[in-house]
Amino acid sequence: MTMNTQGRPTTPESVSMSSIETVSGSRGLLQHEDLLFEIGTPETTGVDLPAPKGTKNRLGGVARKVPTGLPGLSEPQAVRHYMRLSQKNYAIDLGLFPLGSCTMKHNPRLNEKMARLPGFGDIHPLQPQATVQGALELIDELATWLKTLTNMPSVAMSPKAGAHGEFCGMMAIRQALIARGEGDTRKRVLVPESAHGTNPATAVQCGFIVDEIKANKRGRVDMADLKAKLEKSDDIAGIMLTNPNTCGLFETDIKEIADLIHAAGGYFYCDGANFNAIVGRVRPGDLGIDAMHINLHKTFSTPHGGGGPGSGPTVLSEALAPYAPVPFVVKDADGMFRLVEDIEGDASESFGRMAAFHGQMGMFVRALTYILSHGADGLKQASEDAVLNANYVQARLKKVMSAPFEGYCMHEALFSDAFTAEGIETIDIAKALIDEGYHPMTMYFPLVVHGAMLIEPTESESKAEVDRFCDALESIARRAAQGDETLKGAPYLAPMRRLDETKAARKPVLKWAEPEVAPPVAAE
Amino acid sequence: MTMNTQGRPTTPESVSMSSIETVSGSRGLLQHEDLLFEIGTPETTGVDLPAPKGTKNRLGGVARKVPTGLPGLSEPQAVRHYMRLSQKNYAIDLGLFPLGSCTMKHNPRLNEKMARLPGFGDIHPLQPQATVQGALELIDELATWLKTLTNMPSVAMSPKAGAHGEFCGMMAIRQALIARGEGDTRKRVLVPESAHGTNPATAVQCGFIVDEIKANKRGRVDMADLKAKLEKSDDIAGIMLTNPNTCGLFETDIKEIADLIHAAGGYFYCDGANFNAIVGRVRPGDLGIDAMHINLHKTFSTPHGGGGPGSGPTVLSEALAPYAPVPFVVKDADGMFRLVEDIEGDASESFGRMAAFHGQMGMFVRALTYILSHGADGLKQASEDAVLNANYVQARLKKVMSAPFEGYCMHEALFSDAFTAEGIETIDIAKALIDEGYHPMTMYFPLVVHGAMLIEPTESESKAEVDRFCDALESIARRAAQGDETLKGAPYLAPMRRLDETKAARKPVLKWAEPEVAPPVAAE
Amino acid sequence: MRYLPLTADDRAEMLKTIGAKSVDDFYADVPESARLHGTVEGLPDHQGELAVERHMSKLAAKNRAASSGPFFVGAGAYKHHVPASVDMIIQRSEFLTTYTPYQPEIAQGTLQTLFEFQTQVAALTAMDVANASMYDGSTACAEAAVMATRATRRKKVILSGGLHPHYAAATKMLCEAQGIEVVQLEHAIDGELALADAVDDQTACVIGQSPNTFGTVTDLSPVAEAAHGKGALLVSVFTEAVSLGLVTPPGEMGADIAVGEGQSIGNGLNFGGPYVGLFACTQKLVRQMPGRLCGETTDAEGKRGFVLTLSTREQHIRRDKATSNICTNSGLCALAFTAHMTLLGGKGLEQMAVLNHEAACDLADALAAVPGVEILTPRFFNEFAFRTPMNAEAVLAMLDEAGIVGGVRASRLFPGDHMGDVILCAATECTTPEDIAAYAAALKEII
Amino acid sequence: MRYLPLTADDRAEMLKTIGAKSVDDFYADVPESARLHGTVEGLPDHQGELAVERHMSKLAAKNRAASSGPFFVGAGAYKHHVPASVDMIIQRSEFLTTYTPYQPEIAQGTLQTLFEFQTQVAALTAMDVANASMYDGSTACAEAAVMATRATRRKKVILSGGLHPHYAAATKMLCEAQGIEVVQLEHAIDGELALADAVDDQTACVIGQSPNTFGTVTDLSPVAEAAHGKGALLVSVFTEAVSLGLVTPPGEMGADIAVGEGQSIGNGLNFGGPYVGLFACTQKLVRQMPGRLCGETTDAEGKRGFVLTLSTREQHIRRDKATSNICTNSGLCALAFTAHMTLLGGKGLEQMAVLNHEAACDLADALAAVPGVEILTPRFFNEFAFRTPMNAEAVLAMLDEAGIVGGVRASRLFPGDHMGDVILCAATECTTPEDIAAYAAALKEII
Ligand SMILES: Cc1ncc(COP(=O)(O)O)c(C=O)c1O
Ligand SMILES: Cc1ncc(COP(=O)(O)O)c(C=O)c1O
Repeated sequence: MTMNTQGRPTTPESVSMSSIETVSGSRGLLQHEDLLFEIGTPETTGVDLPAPKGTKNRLGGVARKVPTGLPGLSEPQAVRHYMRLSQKNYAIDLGLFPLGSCTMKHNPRLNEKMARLPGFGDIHPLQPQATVQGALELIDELATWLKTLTNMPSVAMSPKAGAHGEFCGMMAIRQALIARGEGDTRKRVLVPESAHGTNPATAVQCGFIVDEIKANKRGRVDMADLKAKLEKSDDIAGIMLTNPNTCGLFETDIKEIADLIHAAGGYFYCDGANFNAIVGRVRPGDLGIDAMHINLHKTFSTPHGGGGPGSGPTVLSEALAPYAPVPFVVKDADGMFRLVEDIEGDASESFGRMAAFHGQMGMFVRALTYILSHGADGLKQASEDAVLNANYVQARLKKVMSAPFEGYCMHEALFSDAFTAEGIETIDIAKALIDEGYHPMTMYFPLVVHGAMLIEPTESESKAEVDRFCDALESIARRAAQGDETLKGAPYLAPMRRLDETKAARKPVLKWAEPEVAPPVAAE
Repeated sequence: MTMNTQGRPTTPESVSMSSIETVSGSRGLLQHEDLLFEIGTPETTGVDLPAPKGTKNRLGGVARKVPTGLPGLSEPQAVRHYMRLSQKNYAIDLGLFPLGSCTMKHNPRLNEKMARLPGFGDIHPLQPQATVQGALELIDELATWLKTLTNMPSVAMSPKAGAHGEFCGMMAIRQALIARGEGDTRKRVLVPESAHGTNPATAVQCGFIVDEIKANKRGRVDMADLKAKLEKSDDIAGIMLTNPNTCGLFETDIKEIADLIHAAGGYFYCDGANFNAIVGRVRPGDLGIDAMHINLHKTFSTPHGGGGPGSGPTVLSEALAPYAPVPFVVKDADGMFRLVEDIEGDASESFGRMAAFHGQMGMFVRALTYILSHGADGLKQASEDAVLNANYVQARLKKVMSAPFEGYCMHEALFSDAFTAEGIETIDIAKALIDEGYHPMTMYFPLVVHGAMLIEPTESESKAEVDRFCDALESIARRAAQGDETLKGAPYLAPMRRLDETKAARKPVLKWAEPEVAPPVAAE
Repeated sequence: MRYLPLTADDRAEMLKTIGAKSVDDFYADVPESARLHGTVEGLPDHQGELAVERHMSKLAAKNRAASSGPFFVGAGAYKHHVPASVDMIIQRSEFLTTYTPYQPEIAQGTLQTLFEFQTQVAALTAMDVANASMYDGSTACAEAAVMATRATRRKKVILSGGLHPHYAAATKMLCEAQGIEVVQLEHAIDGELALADAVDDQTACVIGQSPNTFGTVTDLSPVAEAAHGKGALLVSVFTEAVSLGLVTPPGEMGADIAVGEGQSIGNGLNFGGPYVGLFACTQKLVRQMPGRLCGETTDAEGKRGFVLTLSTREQHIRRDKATSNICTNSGLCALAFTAHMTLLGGKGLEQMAVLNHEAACDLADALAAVPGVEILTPRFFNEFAFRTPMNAEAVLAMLDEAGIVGGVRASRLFPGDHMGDVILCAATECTTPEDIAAYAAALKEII
Repeated sequence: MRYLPLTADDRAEMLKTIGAKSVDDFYADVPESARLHGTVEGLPDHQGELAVERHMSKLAAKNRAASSGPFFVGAGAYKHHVPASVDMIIQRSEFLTTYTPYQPEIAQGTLQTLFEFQTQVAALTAMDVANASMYDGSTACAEAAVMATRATRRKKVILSGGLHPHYAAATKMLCEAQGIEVVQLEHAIDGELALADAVDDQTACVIGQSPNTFGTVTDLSPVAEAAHGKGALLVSVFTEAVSLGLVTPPGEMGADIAVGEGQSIGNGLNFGGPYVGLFACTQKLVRQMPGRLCGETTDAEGKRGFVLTLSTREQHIRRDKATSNICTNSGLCALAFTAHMTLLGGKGLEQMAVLNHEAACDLADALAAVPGVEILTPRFFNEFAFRTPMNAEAVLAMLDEAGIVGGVRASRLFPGDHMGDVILCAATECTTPEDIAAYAAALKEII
């Protein structure tokens, strides 16, 4: 295509977007935005504060010497900075977010509104308890829902995310073993190789040793291997099993597993990250588990916020309940709610305190708002729709992609890269999805399947959306099967092309620093 | 570039964005979105309402026969629908919005927060006045600010936008003339040819006849022409003059104009749309005007909302004050605030009621929040920064574009298309700005300048933003001067290419209708 | 100053580039005598967010919010529940902080929603076409009247006795300014049909309302027939948009123009504004319409898109020949309307309307059971008028003390119409059985 | 059900495509005895927004909001003013409803803000590097302790007597689980420097806090020297991030790891969570850090961009060898922090800090003037401890009746430490002279 001096095409017809350079760096509605430190000045501020009186000083000389030197932005600049950056993110509110194991469902705005009521958002964790009775009642009400939905007698509300919930459950198991006088002898925890990374990591955090168990060719726990691992049982602390598991399958033998682990003198920790598949259909308490965390930021719609905050209340069996962490809420005879904060009285056997204060209240408000909106009937319907959508995806795509396991799935559909042509990998398919306007599925997890692609549509998607997604992925899969080389260049239409993660790790640049040489002045 | 069967380039390197077809219709983060009527179904709803009891009916048979047939969307679908559509809009929060005469300044979020306080957002206009004293006090407080900033004795708060404010002022003039017994004889209103369209339209709405006056070559009122038009003066009702005017210039002879019009027995209506240039520097009341509307949605930062709502309080001189419309707020001796709603007592000479209720309260809250935040010092600084930014733009761009008038400008810089090569028009420059990430300036207004480009940066822009904008426009201007044909194809990088407005008007399609032939089913 | 990005250095540098000594140079054209030195007197300087927030909150605290207790005021504005997602949608920067969509390539978000809004309004009113909104119902009514005079080339407008007095006042003023005669029929609770007798061959249009200010619902078909028989138009008005889900809509009654208030759907009470005027008419009258219209077209690549169209009717093109002087309208309120309507869907609106009607019926029964109360409205949707044995203002004041906002006294809207003992009240889906019981009990106490 | 888009027809059609009779087929693997028939007992069915909103509002109304009156509680969470624009930014869909930025090409918004956050935290703490956030200050403190044991290959941690008891408890629990010895020094208002004597060559780290739980500010440089002399690390803790604008930061005291609570900047009180843990350290220790790190890189076209990096430290790669089990952290709270910090700028934070300090000084003077009150904290930033002649719990209860939330009784945080007559209180930029006067007056009344 012929260009004029500024490298611009000379006839409108022949113009192609990628050949158009812009002076501003922006491209149509997509705004260019530099780092805060490249825009702001130390003089600028986006707040107006009254002038200090400049009178007293009781610091006793313990004063900062070097100012932070951090730039500020005026409010218009700051608002724009974040609006422009937000343009470069994908989000549930923009489209289907099929990240397997993450349950990216719709985040109702009513949740946000309720969390901002001054009676919830503007109360201090250490106010006199008489002034926060409504907050304690809310925690108690949510706890009741969680216990009823799981049919478990007790729940620890303070864990701050799923991994923290795992930590809570495993610490309760540790404490129970100590109480039995077997704290030092029972150190082995069985963890399927398909488990999420937090499971082994948590076990080790609690001082346990991880012993991996295999999956069978149906994607479930290999019972033979399990039994073998349990032959020597006096060192068994317990098992950490995800159900539905990370292949999106229900653990068929779960009750036998529970019996075996109990018979071996161990406890059963269930990773509840995938609870969304079975809420209202199955109560984990009926499966013989001893502890399970619930990700409120998955199953109960509190927003992921680009990486948190989460909340991981952990239900406990009769056997583990006495060791629950502090604090917890109790309702006294006089109808008043009370926080048990110390290791004494009701909590004398507690394994301790996991964090400051009383848990992720902001997430509790959102989760309860969602739960009350859905109700018992809605929660059941939501699980069924989630599973239906996943099976529909599986049914549509297994024709063009490789489904590693037989039969129906639960809330997510798993595929391997077996169908791709030489040289085309899972990541190429994922990045091509970006061009089609979708967030990729979970890649390379679980590890038990080669080039795993784990797709969780959730119940929030209409049939039309799921179909559109399947159409797009189907065509990409065909290209992958044909070995279409252009896939390796994807994405082409995203704000950025593929990023070099190796380079980032080789010589990590983890914060902005004044460039040695001043950057060139804006082109005139 | 060689293509494979699916029309996709066969090698990554050679891929150009515009050549990439997507199956989904989305392109990277930019989501494809059909019309609500193409997505929704009549069964679907995004609200849960309690079931009606189905008992009583007091409609007496006056019941709807044919259901609306309107589709609904579930909440996740609805949220996505509007999020995706929002992606296709430009906004102040994304970048500089140099729409001359529109004062697209930063809209502080504190305004929005305050407007949503239940004490403001959730009160009914006809509640007993004892239950809305705070609302009446707020209106009174805002009125005081407006009167003080303009040095005018009275203000009508009920006009709903600028044009409605013009209507208010001209009706007051009409009423004053009637009171003088000259209502039928004085019908002629002088309006500069540079005036905004609402001025002549308003004059006619009020039963006046428009008489155009010329601009001189300095872009101001041609005093000779004005005097000529005033020779016969017994039919003169008044003049409608914008100051600073629509060329972004201060009317040098404004006081003489006021004297002349008064001497002729007429009244002086000043269009205050451009008040942002002079707040805190000049009080219109000191210039001899009789009425002026103030666009709270321009000068005082209430959001434009994609075309409203606005609010146009109109200040009135002693001569016109008695004829102010109802309702208005008075403070009684006992300190209570009271609404005067009827044409009687304090309002016996009022020209009447302009609309239901008491004006745009939601905008009042936002405007007062902004005014209190800026204060007298901040408002003055804001005006000076607005004028400084405009003059900086003028200074930088007049080298490459044609400035029709000599000297400094006020809050906006005006250019003509004199500098463009044959065949390149103002609209081409405007659309090219879109590719650079900017909203175009006001085009072809005011009419007194050929191919007018009216640029109002406002005070909300940093020097860096203004420079980036000037760099972009400068390079476009150069291309326009060189006759770069590609400009005629712009925009290339926006969500859509140039739209065919002629086609739209030729055979107007103003609502969605079930297509005769069903649309083709999704590919594959 | 938090809203101003320019630094002292920027200002100095920019002045240098411009070649000016100080900003004063830019104000050289201002007559000496009118130049201010220093800041405007008598006004405080800038304040931080916390201080401003505290000041505004104090003012807000002096008002009684509708949701803070039993609340029964209607008469042109209604307390409905608006879903949280609607407020989130209208606070979206790209909708909130953009201008009228004059540049369609980067305004498809606004334009498509307007096209959807127009389609919804046309369907709800059962009319051919609707515009992109007016300021509010009352100004829409006034514009409808003058539009009718343009279309019929006649200069007389007749207003029913049930038309909202504020709508009547706004219409009278606009018409009189243009030398149009306005005939106001006697205020009557159930008098809309009187328009049929009043219409003559000088009449441009008759303006009737259903539900009217007293809550009375009326099938205006006979009025339409009579008007059309005389070559006049029927303008059909409503102040409660939710009624369109259940009550006979303008189009089904033969209306030529339908206008009304859209606040009830998607918009809060806001003490009377901003609201959103709905304006619809028959295909025949499209080119006489005031306000903006959004239409479908295609772009240079043939893709479907939307633009503002038929602007030759409007002030920015036609100036003194324009159909109206309206420019800025109620864009964001229209977005709130269409977003809420999209969540409701036709079925949802209908259900919501039924809930409103049932609540009003329950309220009427509860009040009718109070000795001395007489329900005056024969047929109603969600509001009605009733007579008390006492002065209405006194009754409302006493209800207020009982924490109940009981309605509007008719005498506030119809001064000097001997309605001193009449109260207009409304119920909606927000009205609980407890609210109704409390009202009836308190009223019993009082009278 | 408003959150579920699938229609009955959709469900039927999809089952057909799948070839299943009903959804029950999908649950065939569930042991018969564990299958639920019908819905879970004892739980209500779905409700509309209005009903839910009313229920939640009732609960909220039973709590006393901090801004509803004079409020002086600190001790780990602080009442500060957060600009309205911060809340609008974190409610932006693209930030609120997205996941951890594992796909950098469509997550640059999150990634760039994290990179800016890390840069700000490093500058505020005067440390080399910071991570992308932890759950909160207390868990960050616990992770710092175990990180120190990894870095030093030692198994003993010493906690100062001024460390927040909740932080100490969380740290103890994590350490003990991993067989790490924890030594808690005696609680003391001004005892941070005792760490210098306690450290020995078995010690992995000493953990000191400034300002500490009693509000005492301390220059920990001597502790750093002593620790380094013994090959141990100094972990420097803060619970009030605003203090970093005025008080000597960890980096200036020679800290190897700095951890603290970021709630004060950008985040509300929220009854204790969600908050945001700040975690910074020296360059040398980077690869021992827990949590996520965002780093700079380039894309295929050479454009600068950001990605999550050094994930070989993390559970999803290293599993049982990971430095921590943390996965989801406090992303959105970190965004609120960085947005507020961006509005403040270094200068703004400093000014805010000064206002906090002055308010606390005024409060101390006012309370000290009350007969019987003894201020116990020698040097402080915005909070301090004081002794009353009466039981603290009783005093606070009486203050509560006077509408004043006067602080925290030390005995709630330090049970059985004979601090029954000690109150911890804080003042911030939200504290007005009237609040302070009211507190002093009420206290005078009470004691
Ligand atoms: C199966 C599984 N377990 C545990 C977790 C950890 O939960 P969180 O990220 O809330 O700590 C996740 C989260 O991705 C998960 O998918
Ligand atoms: C100079 C001028 N006058 C009047 C108006 C009309 O104001 P509004 O759109 O608020 O009716 C405008 C708005 O663009 C304007 O620029």
